Amino acid sequence: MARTDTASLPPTRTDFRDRAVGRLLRRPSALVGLILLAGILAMAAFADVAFPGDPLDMAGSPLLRPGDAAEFPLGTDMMGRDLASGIFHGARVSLLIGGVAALVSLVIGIGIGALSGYYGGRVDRALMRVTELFQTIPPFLFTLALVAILQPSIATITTAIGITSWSGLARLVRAEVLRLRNSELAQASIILGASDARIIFLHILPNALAPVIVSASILVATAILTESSLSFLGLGDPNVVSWGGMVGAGRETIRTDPHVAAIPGVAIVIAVLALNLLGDGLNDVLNGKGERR
Amino acid sequence: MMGRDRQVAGGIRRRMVVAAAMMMTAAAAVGVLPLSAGNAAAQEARKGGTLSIILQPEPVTLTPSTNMAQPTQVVAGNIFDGLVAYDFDLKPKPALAERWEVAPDGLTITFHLRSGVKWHDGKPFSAADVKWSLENIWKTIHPRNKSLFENVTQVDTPDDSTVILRLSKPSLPILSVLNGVGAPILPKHLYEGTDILNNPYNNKPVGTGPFVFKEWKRGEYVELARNPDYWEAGKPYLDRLLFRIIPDAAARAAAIEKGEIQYAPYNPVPFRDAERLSKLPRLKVDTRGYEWLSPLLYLDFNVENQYLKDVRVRRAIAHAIDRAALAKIVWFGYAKPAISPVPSSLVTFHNTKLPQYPFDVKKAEALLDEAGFKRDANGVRFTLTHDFLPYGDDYRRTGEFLKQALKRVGIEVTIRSQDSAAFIKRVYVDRDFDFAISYNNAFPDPQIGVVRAFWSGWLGTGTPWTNGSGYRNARADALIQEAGVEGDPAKRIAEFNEFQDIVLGDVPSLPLLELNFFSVYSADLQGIVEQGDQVYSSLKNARFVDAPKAN
Amino acid sequence: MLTYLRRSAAQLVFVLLGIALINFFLLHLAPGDAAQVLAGESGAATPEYMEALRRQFGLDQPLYIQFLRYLGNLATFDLGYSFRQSLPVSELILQRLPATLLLMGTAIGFALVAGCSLGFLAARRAGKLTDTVISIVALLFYATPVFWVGIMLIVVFSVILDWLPVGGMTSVEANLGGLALVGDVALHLVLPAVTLGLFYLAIYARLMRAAMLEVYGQDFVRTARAKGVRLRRIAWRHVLRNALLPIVTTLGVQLGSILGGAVLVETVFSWPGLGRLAFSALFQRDLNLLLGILFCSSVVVVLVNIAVDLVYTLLDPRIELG
Amino acid sequence: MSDPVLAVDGLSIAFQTRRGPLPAVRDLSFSVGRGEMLAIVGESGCGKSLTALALLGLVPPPGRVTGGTVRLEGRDLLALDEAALRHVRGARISMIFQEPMTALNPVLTVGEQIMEAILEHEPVSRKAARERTLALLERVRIPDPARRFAEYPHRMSGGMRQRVMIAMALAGAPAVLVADEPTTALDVTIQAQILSLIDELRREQGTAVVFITHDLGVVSRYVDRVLVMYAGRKVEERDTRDLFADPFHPYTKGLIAAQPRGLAARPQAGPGPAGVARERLTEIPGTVPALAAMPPGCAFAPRCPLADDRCVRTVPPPRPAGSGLVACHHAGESHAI
Repeated sequence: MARTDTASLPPTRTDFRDRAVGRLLRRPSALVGLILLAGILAMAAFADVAFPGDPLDMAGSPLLRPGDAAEFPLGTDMMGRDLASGIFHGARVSLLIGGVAALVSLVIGIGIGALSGYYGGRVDRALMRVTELFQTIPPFLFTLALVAILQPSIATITTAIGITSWSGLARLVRAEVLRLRNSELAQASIILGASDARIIFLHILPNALAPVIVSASILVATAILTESSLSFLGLGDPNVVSWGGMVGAGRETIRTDPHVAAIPGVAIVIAVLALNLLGDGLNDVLNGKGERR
Repeated sequence: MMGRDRQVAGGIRRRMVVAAAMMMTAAAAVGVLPLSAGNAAAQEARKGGTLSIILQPEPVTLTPSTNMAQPTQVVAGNIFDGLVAYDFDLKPKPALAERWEVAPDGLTITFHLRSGVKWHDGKPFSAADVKWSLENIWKTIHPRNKSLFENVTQVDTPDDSTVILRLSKPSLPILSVLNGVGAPILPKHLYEGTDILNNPYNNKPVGTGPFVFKEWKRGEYVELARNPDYWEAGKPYLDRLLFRIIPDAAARAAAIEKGEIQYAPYNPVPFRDAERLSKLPRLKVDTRGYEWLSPLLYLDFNVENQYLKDVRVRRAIAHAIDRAALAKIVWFGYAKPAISPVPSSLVTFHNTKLPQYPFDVKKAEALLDEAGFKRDANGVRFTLTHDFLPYGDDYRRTGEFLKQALKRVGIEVTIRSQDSAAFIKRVYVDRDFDFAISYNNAFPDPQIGVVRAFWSGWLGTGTPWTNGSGYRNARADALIQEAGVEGDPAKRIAEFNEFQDIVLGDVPSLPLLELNFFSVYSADLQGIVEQGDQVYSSLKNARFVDAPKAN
Repeated sequence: MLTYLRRSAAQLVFVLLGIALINFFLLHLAPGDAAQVLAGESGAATPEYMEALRRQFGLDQPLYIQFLRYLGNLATFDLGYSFRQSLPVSELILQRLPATLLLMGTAIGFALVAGCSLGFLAARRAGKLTDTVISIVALLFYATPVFWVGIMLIVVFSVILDWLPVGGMTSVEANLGGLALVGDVALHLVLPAVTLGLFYLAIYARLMRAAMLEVYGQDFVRTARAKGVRLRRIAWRHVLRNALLPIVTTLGVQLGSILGGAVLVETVFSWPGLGRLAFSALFQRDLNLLLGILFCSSVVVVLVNIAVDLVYTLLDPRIELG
Repeated sequence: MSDPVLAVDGLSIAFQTRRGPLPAVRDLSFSVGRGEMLAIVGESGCGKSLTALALLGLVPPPGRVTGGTVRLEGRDLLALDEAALRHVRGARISMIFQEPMTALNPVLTVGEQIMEAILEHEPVSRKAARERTLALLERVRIPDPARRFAEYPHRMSGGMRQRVMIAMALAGAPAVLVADEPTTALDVTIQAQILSLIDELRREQGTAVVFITHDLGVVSRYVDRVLVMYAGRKVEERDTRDLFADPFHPYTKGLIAAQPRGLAARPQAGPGPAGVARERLTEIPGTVPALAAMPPGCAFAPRCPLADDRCVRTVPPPRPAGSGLVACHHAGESHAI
C-alpha cells in the first residue's frame, strides 16, 4: 500500500530497532504483567519448598483470620487448611488448568482455522459451520454440561474448557491464514511444489503467530476464570487445591469469614490481570503499534 | 442500621394489616366476626399477614403422592392434612382422624374421621377418599409405604366417617407414617380413573389443609392463601404463605437477614451463617421440628471391594474416623456421633449395648496390619476412591475429612465428585464404587427408613437409598422380615436389637452422624415449630406477634 | 437481502440440527437418568415406581428411536414435555424467557452504553490520568469472577446499605400492579444486570478505546482536521461511528456467552431465568427441557446476529447483505 | 513577486525520542505568492510531507515543530492555539492527500463530508451549504452532482474521490492549497486530469498551491517553482524552467536524470499506479541517511560523486544561484561536470 512518507518515516525505522522483548519491557503495563506472572510462576515452582506437605491437610484450627496465628499467615479455611499453602500449591493447579485448557483450545482452534483458511471452499464452509455452532451454544453452559457429564476432575475440567473456547481463535487464525496464503512467500512455495503441511507449518503459521500468542494469554486467563465459576457451582475437583476451588469452598463463609474466599479470589484477579496486561503489551508490540503516546 | 430495618419491616406489616382487614371484611360474609384493624393490633398475636418462606430447591411437584423430596413435602404439608400428626415424642395426635383403634392382634385398624371437612374445591371429604388413596397410592406408587401397606388386604368404609383397614399380618409401623405427606390423602373425585402420575392437579393441588394453593410461578415462588373454611376454627392465622425459591446460599442468608424471608426450614444457610444469624436478636435458629425424620449420615462400604470385603478393614476405617471432630468441624455441631444405624431419637428401638468403634488410630493400624495390608515405602497401604453424596458442600467436606483421616492410617483416598444422577447410578445401580457417604431419614420406626440399607432383597433392583454396600446376611434378612410382620411391640424391639448387633458387627455400613437440621425464623413469629413433623406439616399455628407501634 | 435471509435460515437449521445431535447424544452419555434422579430425590423408591417413571419419560425406548422422535417433534415446533416438571417444555421456556431477555438486554444495554462511554472517554484522554484509571478499572472488572462481584454487590447494596432487594424479580408479598410493579421489577433488576454487565462493560470499554485509537490514526481523521473540523465533532461524527463497528461485531459473537454468564448471575440473584432453568435441567437429566433451552438460546443468538448484521449495514455503508 | 500569501521561515521539525530530538526538517524557508504553484520535491523520507503537515499545524506526534514561523497572510500559524488554528484550516489553508480512499470517511456520504467543511467555518444554513457543495462538485467536474452528493466514497473511483477531496479543500475558498502527492495513487491518465484541474482552479481563483511530490516529471508542466529537499534540508530552489534547464545541485541532477523522459511531463508511461516503484532513485547510488545517523556535513555527501573533505565536514549554506538558491559547496563548479 502506498503511503505518504511521513507514515513510513516515523521513528520505528530509525529509533526503535530493539527486539520485541525490549519494547515489551519498556511498557509499564506489560512489565507489571510480566512481574506479576513471574511471581505466580515462582509461587508455583517453590510451593513444595515454601509449604512442604499436603495443602489439603487440616493443619490448624478452622477459620483463623490472617494474622491470628504466626504459622498461618493468611489464616485457615473451614476445615483448618492453611490458606497460604493453598495459594502456593493452587498456583500450580490454576496455571496448569489455564495452560492446558488454552493449549487444547490452541490446537483445535489453529487446526480448524488453518485448514479452513488454507483449503477454503467446501472445507472452509463446513468447518466454519461447526465453528458457528460452537459459538451459538452458550460456551459456559456447554462447559458445564461437559463437566457434569464427564464428572468433575482436573482433567475433565481442563478438557471441557479447552473444547468450548476455541471458536474465536479458529476465526482469527482463519483470517490470518487467508491473508498469508496469498502472500508471495506462500505462493512461491506452492509453485515450488511444497507439500500443504509444509507450507502451512513453515510459511503460514509462523507468520500468524502474533495474534495467536496474544489470544493464548487471554485464553489462559479466561480458563482460570471459568474454572473458578465451575467451582462456585460445585463442579471442582476436590482432590487438588486450585484457586477456583478455594473460592468455591470459601463461598459458604463469605459473610462471616470473607478472607477464605477473598484471598484466592484476589489471586485469581491478579493472575487474570497479569495475563491480560501481558496480552495487551504483546498485542501492541507484535502488531507493531510502536509507542502510542 | 437496625432502626432502618425495623422501619422497613413496619412498612410491610402496615400493608399486611390493611390486607388482613380486607380479608376479614370478606370473611364477614361467611360468618366470621370481623375485627377492626385497631383491635387486631392491640392483640398480642394477631391474625393476617404474609409469611415468606424459603423453598429450596424448587419442587418437582406439589403433591406428595409420588415425590418424597423435601421441597414438595414442605409445601404440601400446608395443603394436605394427614389422618394424624406427630408430637415431639413422635406420638400420633388427631388430625383428619379424630380417633383410631388398633385391634389387639394388630390385624384391624379403625379410623374415625372428622366430619364436615371439605376439600378446597368445596366437595366434602369422606372415608371414600381415604380408601381410594390407600389402594391407589399408599399401596402402589408411594415410594416408601408400599411395604408397610402391602399386608392390608381390604379397606372397609361402613360410613362416610369410618375407615377400617384389614391386614393379613400385623404392620405396626403404619401408625408412624400417617401424616399428610407420609400417607397423603388425595381427592378421589379429581383423581379417580386418571393417570395419577400426570394428573394436572399434581401441580395445583386440592387438599383439605389450612392453606389453599393459589399460584406456582416457576423459578420464583409458590403462593398459598388462607383456607377460610378450615375445619379447625380460627385457624390458620396467616393470610398468605409465599414460598420463595432462592438458589444461592449467600442470597438466602442475605434475604433472611434483611427480613425479606421470615421462615426458612431445612438448613437454608451454611452452618457458619446459622451461627451468625442465631446471634441476631431478630432471628431464631431452631433444630426442633425434624424429630419425625431422624436423618442419619452413614458410610457405605462396597463389601465386594478387594480390601473392603475384609471386615477388619471396615472396622479399621471405623476406628480411624473421629466422629466427634467430624460433627464439630464439618457439621459445626449440628450433628452428633452416631453409634447405631437406628438413631437415638427412635428411643424405643435405639440400642446402646452394641459393638462400638471409638476413635483409635493405633487400633485401626493394628487391624489393617492384621488384615495383611502393610504400609509400603510411601506409607500407603492401599488406595480407595470415595464418592460423596452430591447434596452440597457439607457432604463434600465430609469426604475431604475422611480423606485426611484415612491418610493418617495409610489409606490413600481419591475423592470423586459427580452429580446426583451419576452418584445414584454409580452406587445403587452399577455398584461401581469403593465407599460412599449417604444419608437416610430413619423415621419413627426402623422398618421405614433403617432396614432398607441392609436387606439383601433390595440387591439387584438398582433402587436408590437401599442396600448400597451389597451386604447379605441371612440372619439379618430374617430379622427384618420378622419384625415387619410382628404384632408384639416387645418382640419387635428384641428383633431390632439383634439386628443392630449383627449389622454393627459386620459394619457393611458405618453410621457416622445423627444430623440436626435447623430452621431459621423471625423472632416476631409464634407457633412456627409446634410438633415433631413440623417441617412436613402445616403452619396453621404460625402468627406474627405484634410489637405495638406508633404507626 | 433475500439470499441473505435464505442463508441465515440455512445456518439456523444447521445450527439447530447440530445442537440437537451433539446434546442429545452427549447428554445420553451422562450417567444416570431422570428416573433415577427423581427417585433419588424422593428419598425412597421402588423398582415398580422407577419402571413407571421410565415408561412415562419414554426412556424405555432405544436411543435412536428417542432421537428420531425428538427430531420429529422439533419439525412440528414441538419442544416436547418435561416429565420432571409436568409441563410442556415450550411453556416452561416461555415462562422464563422474558426474565432472561430482560436481564440480558438490560445487562448488554448497560455494558454497551457505559462501556462505550468509558472507552470513548479513555480514548479521547489517551495517556492521561482518566485513561489510566478507566483502563485499570476495566481490567479489574474483567478479571474479577462474576459470582464474586454479585455476592459483594448484594452484601453492600442490599444488606449493608439496604437500597436494593437481595434477589428475585418482584416483591411478591407486596401485591403490586401496574406502574408500581414496573418500578419494583426495575429495582430488582439493578444488581443482577450490573453484575452481568460489568464484565462486558470491561470488554466494551477496552475494545472501544482500542477501536477509537485505531480510527484516530486513520487518514480521514487527518482530513477532517485539515478541513478545520472541531475535535469534539471529529470524535463524535467521524471516529465514534467507525469505532462502533468492531463493537457491534463483538456483540453478536458474545451473545451466547452472555447467556452462559446468566447461569451464574441468575443463581446468585434468584433471577427466574433460562440460565438457571438450564442448569437445574442438566443436573436433573431433564433432557427435553435442556435441549429445548439450548435450542431457544441458539435461535435467539442467530436472530440477534441477523439483527446485528442489519445494524451493521446501517452503520457501515460498505457492507451489503447478500 | 508581490507579498507572499504563505511565507515559511526557518522551519524545523524534530521527532521527540527517548534519546532526545531527532531533527527531520531543518531550517526550511520558502514562500508562495497568490496564484503561484510551488513544488516540493524529494525522495521518500526527506521531510516534505512533514513540512506539508506543518503548514496546517498537523505534525503528528512524536513529531514536533521546533523552530521557525509559518506566516499565512501575515499571521504566524505556529503561534496560534488549536482553536484558532482550526478556524484557519479548511478556510484559509487546506490540504489534499495522497490516498483518496482512506482520506475520506467511509461511513459518511461525500456530500456530507464536503458540507462539513463549509458548515464548520461559516454560519450558513444546511440548505445553502448543500447548494454550495453541489456547485463545488460541479466545479471539480463530477458528473451528476445531485446523485453523487448522497454517494458513499467506496462507490467511487480513485480519480472521482480525489476530485471530491479537491472540492472539499476548495470549499472554504482558501488562500493556500497544500497538495500532498495527490496523484501518486492514481492511474496516469487520471493523474493528468487531476493535475490540470488543480492548475485550472489556481488560475481561476488565485489560490497558491504547495505541491508535494517525489516525481519531478509529474509537475514540471504545471508548477512555477521547484524546491528540492534532501534529508530535511532545502538543497535547491529554482524557477521550473531554469531548474530543468540547468540544475545546480548534484542531487537535483540525479532526480532529473531519473525521469524516464527527461524534462517534459511524462506522457503515458504505462498502466498501473506510478510512483511507488520509482520512489527510490536508482540513478543515484545509496539511500537517504537515517535521521539518527545524519552525517555532520552535507547530508548528500555519502552519495555524491563530487564530495570532498569540506562536504563531509560542513553543511553547505544556501546561496543565491540563478533564479533561486542552492546549497552545495560545489555549486559553482557543477557546470564543469
